[in-house]
Amino acid sequence: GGDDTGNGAGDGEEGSGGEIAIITVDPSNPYWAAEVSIAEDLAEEMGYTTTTSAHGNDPDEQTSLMETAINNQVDGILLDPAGADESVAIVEQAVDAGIPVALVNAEISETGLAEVQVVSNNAQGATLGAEAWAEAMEYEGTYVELFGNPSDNNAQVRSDGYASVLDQYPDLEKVGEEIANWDRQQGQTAMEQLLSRYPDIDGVIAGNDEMALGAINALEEAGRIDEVSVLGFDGNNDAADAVREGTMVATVLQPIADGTERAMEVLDEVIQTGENPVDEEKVALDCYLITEENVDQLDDFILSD
Amino acid sequence: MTTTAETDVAASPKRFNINFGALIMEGRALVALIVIIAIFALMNDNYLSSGNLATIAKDVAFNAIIALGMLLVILKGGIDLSVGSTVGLTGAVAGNLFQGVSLPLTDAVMYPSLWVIVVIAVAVGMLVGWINGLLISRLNLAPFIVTLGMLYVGRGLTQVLLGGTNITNELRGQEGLNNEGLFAIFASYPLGVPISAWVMIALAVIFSILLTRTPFGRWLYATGSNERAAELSGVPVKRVKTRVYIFTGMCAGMVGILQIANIRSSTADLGSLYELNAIAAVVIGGAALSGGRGTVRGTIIGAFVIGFLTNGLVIVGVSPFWQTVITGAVIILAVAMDQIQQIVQRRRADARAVAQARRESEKHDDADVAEEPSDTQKVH
Amino acid sequence: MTTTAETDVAASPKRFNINFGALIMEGRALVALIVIIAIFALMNDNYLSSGNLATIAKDVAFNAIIALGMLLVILKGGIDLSVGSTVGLTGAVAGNLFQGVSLPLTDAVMYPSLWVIVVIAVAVGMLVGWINGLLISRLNLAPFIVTLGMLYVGRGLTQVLLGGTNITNELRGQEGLNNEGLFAIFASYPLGVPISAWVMIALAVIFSILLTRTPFGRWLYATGSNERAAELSGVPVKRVKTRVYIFTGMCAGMVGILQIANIRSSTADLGSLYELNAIAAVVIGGAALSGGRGTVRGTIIGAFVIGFLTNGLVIVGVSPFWQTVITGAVIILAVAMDQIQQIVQRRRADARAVAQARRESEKHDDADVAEEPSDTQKVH
Amino acid sequence: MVTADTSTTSETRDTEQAGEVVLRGVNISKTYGVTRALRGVNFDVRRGEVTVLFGENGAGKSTLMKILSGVEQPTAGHLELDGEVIELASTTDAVERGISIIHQELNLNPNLKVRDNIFLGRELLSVRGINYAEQSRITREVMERLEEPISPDTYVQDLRVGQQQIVEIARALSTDARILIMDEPTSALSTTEVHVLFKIIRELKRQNVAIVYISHHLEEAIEIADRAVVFRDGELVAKEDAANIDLPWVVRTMVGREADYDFRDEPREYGDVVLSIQDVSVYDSVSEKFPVNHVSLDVREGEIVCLYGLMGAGRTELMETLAGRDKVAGGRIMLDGKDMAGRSISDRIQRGMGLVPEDRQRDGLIKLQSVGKNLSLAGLSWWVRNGLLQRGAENERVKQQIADIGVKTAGPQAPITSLSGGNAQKVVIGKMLLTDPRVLLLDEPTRGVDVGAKGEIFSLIFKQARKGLAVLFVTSDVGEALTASHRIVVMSRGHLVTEFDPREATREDVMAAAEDSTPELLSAEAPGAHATNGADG
Ligand SMILES: Nc1ncnc2c1ncn2[C@@H]1O[C@H](COP(=O)(O)OP(=O)(O)OP(=O)(O)O)[C@@H](O)[C@H]1O
Ligand SMILES: Nc1ncnc2c1ncn2[C@@H]1O[C@H](COP(=O)(O)OP(=O)(O)OP(=O)(O)O)[C@@H](O)[C@H]1O
Ligand SMILES: [Mg+2]
Ligand SMILES: [Mg+2]
Repeated sequence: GGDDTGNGAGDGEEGSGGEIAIITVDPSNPYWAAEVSIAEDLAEEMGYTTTTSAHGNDPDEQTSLMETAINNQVDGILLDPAGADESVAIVEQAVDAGIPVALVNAEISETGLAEVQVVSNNAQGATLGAEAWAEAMEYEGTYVELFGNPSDNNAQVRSDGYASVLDQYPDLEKVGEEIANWDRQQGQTAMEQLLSRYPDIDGVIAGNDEMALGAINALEEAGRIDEVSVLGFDGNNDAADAVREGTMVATVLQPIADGTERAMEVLDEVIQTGENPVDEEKVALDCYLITEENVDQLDDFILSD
Repeated sequence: MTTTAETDVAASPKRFNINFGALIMEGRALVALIVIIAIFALMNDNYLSSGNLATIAKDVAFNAIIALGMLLVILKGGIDLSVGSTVGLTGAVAGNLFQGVSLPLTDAVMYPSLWVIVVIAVAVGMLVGWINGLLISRLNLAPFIVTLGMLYVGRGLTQVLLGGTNITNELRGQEGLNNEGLFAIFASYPLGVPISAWVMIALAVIFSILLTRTPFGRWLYATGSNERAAELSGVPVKRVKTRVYIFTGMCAGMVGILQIANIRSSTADLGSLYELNAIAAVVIGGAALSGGRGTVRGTIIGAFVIGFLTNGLVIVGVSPFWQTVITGAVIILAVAMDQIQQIVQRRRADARAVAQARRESEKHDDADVAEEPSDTQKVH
Repeated sequence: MTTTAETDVAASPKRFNINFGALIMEGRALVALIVIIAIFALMNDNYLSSGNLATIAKDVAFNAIIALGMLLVILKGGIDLSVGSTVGLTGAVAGNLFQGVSLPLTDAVMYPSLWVIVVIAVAVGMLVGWINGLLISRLNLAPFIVTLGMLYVGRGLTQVLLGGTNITNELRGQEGLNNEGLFAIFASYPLGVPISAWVMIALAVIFSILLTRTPFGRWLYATGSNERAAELSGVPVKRVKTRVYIFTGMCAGMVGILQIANIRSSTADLGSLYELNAIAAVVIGGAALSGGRGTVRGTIIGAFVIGFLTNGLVIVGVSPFWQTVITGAVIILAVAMDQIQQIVQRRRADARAVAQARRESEKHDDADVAEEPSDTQKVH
Repeated sequence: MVTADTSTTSETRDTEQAGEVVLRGVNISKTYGVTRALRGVNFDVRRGEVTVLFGENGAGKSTLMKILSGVEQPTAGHLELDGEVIELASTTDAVERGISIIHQELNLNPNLKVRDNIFLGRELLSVRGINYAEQSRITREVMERLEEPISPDTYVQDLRVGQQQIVEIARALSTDARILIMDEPTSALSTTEVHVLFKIIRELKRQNVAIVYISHHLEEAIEIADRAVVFRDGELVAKEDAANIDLPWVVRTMVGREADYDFRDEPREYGDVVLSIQDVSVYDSVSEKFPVNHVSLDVREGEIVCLYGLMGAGRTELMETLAGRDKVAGGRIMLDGKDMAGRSISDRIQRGMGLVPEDRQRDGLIKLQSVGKNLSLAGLSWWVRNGLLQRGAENERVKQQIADIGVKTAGPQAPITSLSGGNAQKVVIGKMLLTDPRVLLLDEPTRGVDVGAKGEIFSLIFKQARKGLAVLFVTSDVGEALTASHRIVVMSRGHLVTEFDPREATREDVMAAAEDSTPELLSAEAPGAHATNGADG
């Protein structure tokens, strides 16, 4: 492994460093697309070449992609892991091979392996969103939840985060839940069906923006958008528009841009100097609540001050 | 076995001009549909509300339009796994056109008008179908594997075209560019019925005519049932084979447009797994995957079975996990039903025949005591 | 058409005891494999490093094990879309067993030992296969639709079993419960080769013997090419048909165990879309989807084509979107290759024949001026 | 798992009495849905004798044989073997009791080798799995007996139809059966091969094997018969000793009335040349041979030309090339003076040249469709107005056609599968007639068709010829060639060897012309024989 770092250190100055493997979840989704493009741009600035691949939250695929990167003797890996427990072994394998790994967006359940774990605090974000949404609901009424892909643990984390807040308000009653797999169209279909079942529903909480936007479409079509409060998560551009228009009460911005930058900086430092600049491996970046007030400052997952 | 079954039934009522075999096959789907509706209507009052029916109609329509295209392919004895990704691809193409096309060599950006976009999107669907068709009919490749490959190619191109972002706002069009009105037209509810349902009805009528009243229809059934015989009868088999994939691609293109209007966005995942639902609808509707048998009516009923089922499971509040299980079980059950029924019927018919034969042979025996043995032995 | 192709080649060299037809079909896959390896090896030095080969071996092994099961089904002329969800289901069952089973009526929780868990998981896979097989062989249902239904049922049950959470830590087992060692055994690298590759090799040998040296193998090939003929020859066709699905289920069960050891977790998505890769491997390896043709060797090569391709695309840094496109295109290309080659060959042979015929008939004409016409027309 | 232990079994047989009833069907009835294929049939099979079954298509012959061989179970009645009541649940059951059958339809697995086909379902085992060596040895033995040098390692798909039928026969022989059922075993065999088969049958008789034989080649069947049994509409209507029967008796009893089996059309003035085949060669890239080699032939309006030859002479290739399925390697095909080169099958049909294919099951019938839709398929363009089919007009025409050509069916809506072989064949011919052809190509139009239907088919052809249709038909039946044509052209090994006027030629002349130049058939066993020939010449 020492030889990799050596390489990197030598070439780094001239801006023609080694290679960084970016392994993300699903770059066809705006959220991860942002993660990838930020990482790629930054890497280029730092003088690295990159290879990008996506595991689609499939730990099996992740294992094979990570192994391929290891075999390819890349100088560093930026990983958005597929599952906290599932990813430990493969990160360990990379580290054993002498390749520094920086984690972004999600964590793994062990420390001491990755150089840094920059995570957006999903649970905290969920509580933020839930608070704002509950307020818009005036702490009463019935609501339904759209749940993400069940094999992605963020789906559960966010759902739990919502529940931890909403359970405190006895007048808020959750009447239904459907899985919509993070997908806008599935969110819309599910919402249409839920609307048939609960025509008088007052609110919708969704595990991400795409599902929320689907639900908004369904509500608009049913002519109920003005009476129903919708909560999203992610802070993508379409969601920002919806917040601006008032169809979405709030969304939660995961600081993916910040997080990716932080992770890349650490990775670069480690590659160049062999020194890890951070004291605390786990860096939890808090999420931001996006409402009508601050939505205009949001662009491409970056919230300007 | 199924073939024989249809034959038998079709054989008996010779005076009528209706294909009873087909009717029975669809009958099975119809029974399934009625049972499903009855169960869910009893369990939840909102199930048959006009609002929910419109919801069902819309969902059914998307599936049914794809399924109608799939029907043609299946009638030919093929299969098209690429329709879902073609839906995504046409949606992405349309989305890109709304964003405007940068003309090469100049800085100008061209904005095609709404109808041009629609036509191009549908044409892209047909192009994909045409490529499938050529590979299958000219190179004699297995439809399953060609369209499986095309599934990946289409999905990948969709992702390339969208480049990780959804196209949403641009779909609204801009004043003066003649590209407004996507939602107003393709997500409208003329007479309270979703536009996709109208498209479905129109396509069902057209495809019905195509299948029953044109030479192409006859050629298609003939090709699906016996390609060699069809060819020697002067059926342009290769053209028929290519054309069905173009039709399927066209249907996928239409759904692509309707879906981006419906969800108001062009996303990379659009249409994934549509192929499976469409195939299920066609087969539940009585078509044979081996080709040559199937009807438009059956396919529409099949799509309604799936639509009413998935909606009903949500409405009565079955847990999402169990929804998947039940959907799978119903697909198998709907297809198994008529087999079980046939087996029972055959058993019963056999029993009757045995009884009759026994009765006769008793008579025979009585009569033959004197005659038969002499006949048998006289040669010795 | 493909059949004829094999025929020709197999026909000529009768003196040798090798199936040249099969070899050519596999040859095509082999060529594809070599081309792929050469291209990527040139582009990236690490591609053929021993570490990367081990990675490829492991990925190929998972796909190949499933594909070997799929091969049997395809040889029979069927298809199994449910293998992927069976992988997920067996993984989930194993995961649940690691968590312990609450005995009914008591508060006690039972922890099965590791090997019991493995056996149960594989048995569950075989059970799913058995149900598929019964539905297909006894009720004469189309394999496509039965296994499509089972795909949903299996995936749904997996989600029910996991209840939205992944099972991870429990897989390590606990001291004293005899259920430790999953990772140590099923994710090990005996002799530097991943255990899954050993399983693949073992299965390949066993299936090779099964197919070439046992009556079951003959029966399977016979059933796949002409079921009626096989039945009339006394082949227990229904039993053969049921059994192939059990084998496929068994393979899926093994991969279920190997995969949860590999990713150290039992997740709800495990194994999704495995069926498509497995089918692609089998077909690239020269098997006919219509049944009766295919070999173990070809299937393994097919799996390697896919494995080397997907790995290579990642290692040379092709963008994920284009990876999908290229994978699809290669699947089509790999299958189209020998068709194109055949067409070219046939064209060339035909051209030669035309030339020869023309030459001859010119000679003929000269010689025949006196003789031939009289012969032809004398009766008039 | 049957071991081939010939010696012991034949010894025991010697103690058995020839002429004894060994297998008996008592009161057998069989019903398929609404069809009653057999009604209370009593049937005996005797040791050391050949029992021949006669009957029209659909009379129930094959059904009875299937019951005797365990393929089907009777709806009522039972079987007695050596006086003991038995039940045959499967073909394996039957084979274990010494009953073997050669099926009417070929039942082989093309993707398996000859030896694997012969031992399918009863593989010989050794400790190392299937004992291929032993299987090959026995296969070679049987093939020697059949005087057919087919290697055990050949894939069945590489054999021509006749050879495949030999494999079927070999399979039945290799089971060493006490009762051997042959349902149309010779439909694809050459005269020489039939003679070999008859020699074997006589040998088997001496070994006390009981044989049941079915064939629509009545003369052939009468030749080999010891006893004759006639079926009509599922009933056994007559039993006779072979000594007491002749052709007229068989026909009369089969058809139930005095039937005309001597169909003759008088020669007359023919019109212009409709079809002109000029020096046509066809290349088969698979075998790298010319199955059709420099063939020239004219057919005139109103003329019926018979293309006679042995199996594998290249007649089917020629016909399919004329129809447009295969490409010509050299020469021209002219229809009404226009070159057909590059024209598709449907083009040629439009211009008046259609083929009635040899294998009607595989190439003729659309099994999932009705009689009416089968009839109208080739001529659909007649009823198209504004792109739509005029179904009323179509239906009228189809009904009329059914009446004109005398198809016995419940109507246009009846499924095609409900028709007997002869009637199905008439539908295939009627389909082509509905395209209003100038020349009709018929490849073995009467194969597997019973005497009655044969007569009807030929009178249909004569009627059309009188109206000016040119006809080119293929047959392997000399009798048919001599009676039903105006001119006989003999084809052998891809060449047209000679022509005859049917009024002057004798059976022997015609057969000799076909066989003479065919010392060995164009089989896969003689690779390159023809290619070399071509290159030299
Ligand atoms: N599997 C089946 N299902 C329905 N009907 C059948 C089946 N097999 C035979 N039949 C019918 O039973 C009758 C007797 O058929 P069978 O095959 O025994 O006739 P055959 O005497 O052998 O005629 P051929 O000379 O044409 O071979 C026919 O009407 C036929 O259509
Ligand atoms: N598809 C094929 N593949 C290989 N060889 C073929 C094929 N078709 C025909 N042949 C060969 O071409 C030659 C001519 O066959 P063809 O079928 O034309 O003869 P035929 O006189 O019509 O005889 P039959 O009555 O058996 O059909 C034979 O040697 C045959 O084996
Ligand atoms: Mg018969
Ligand atoms: Mg022929």
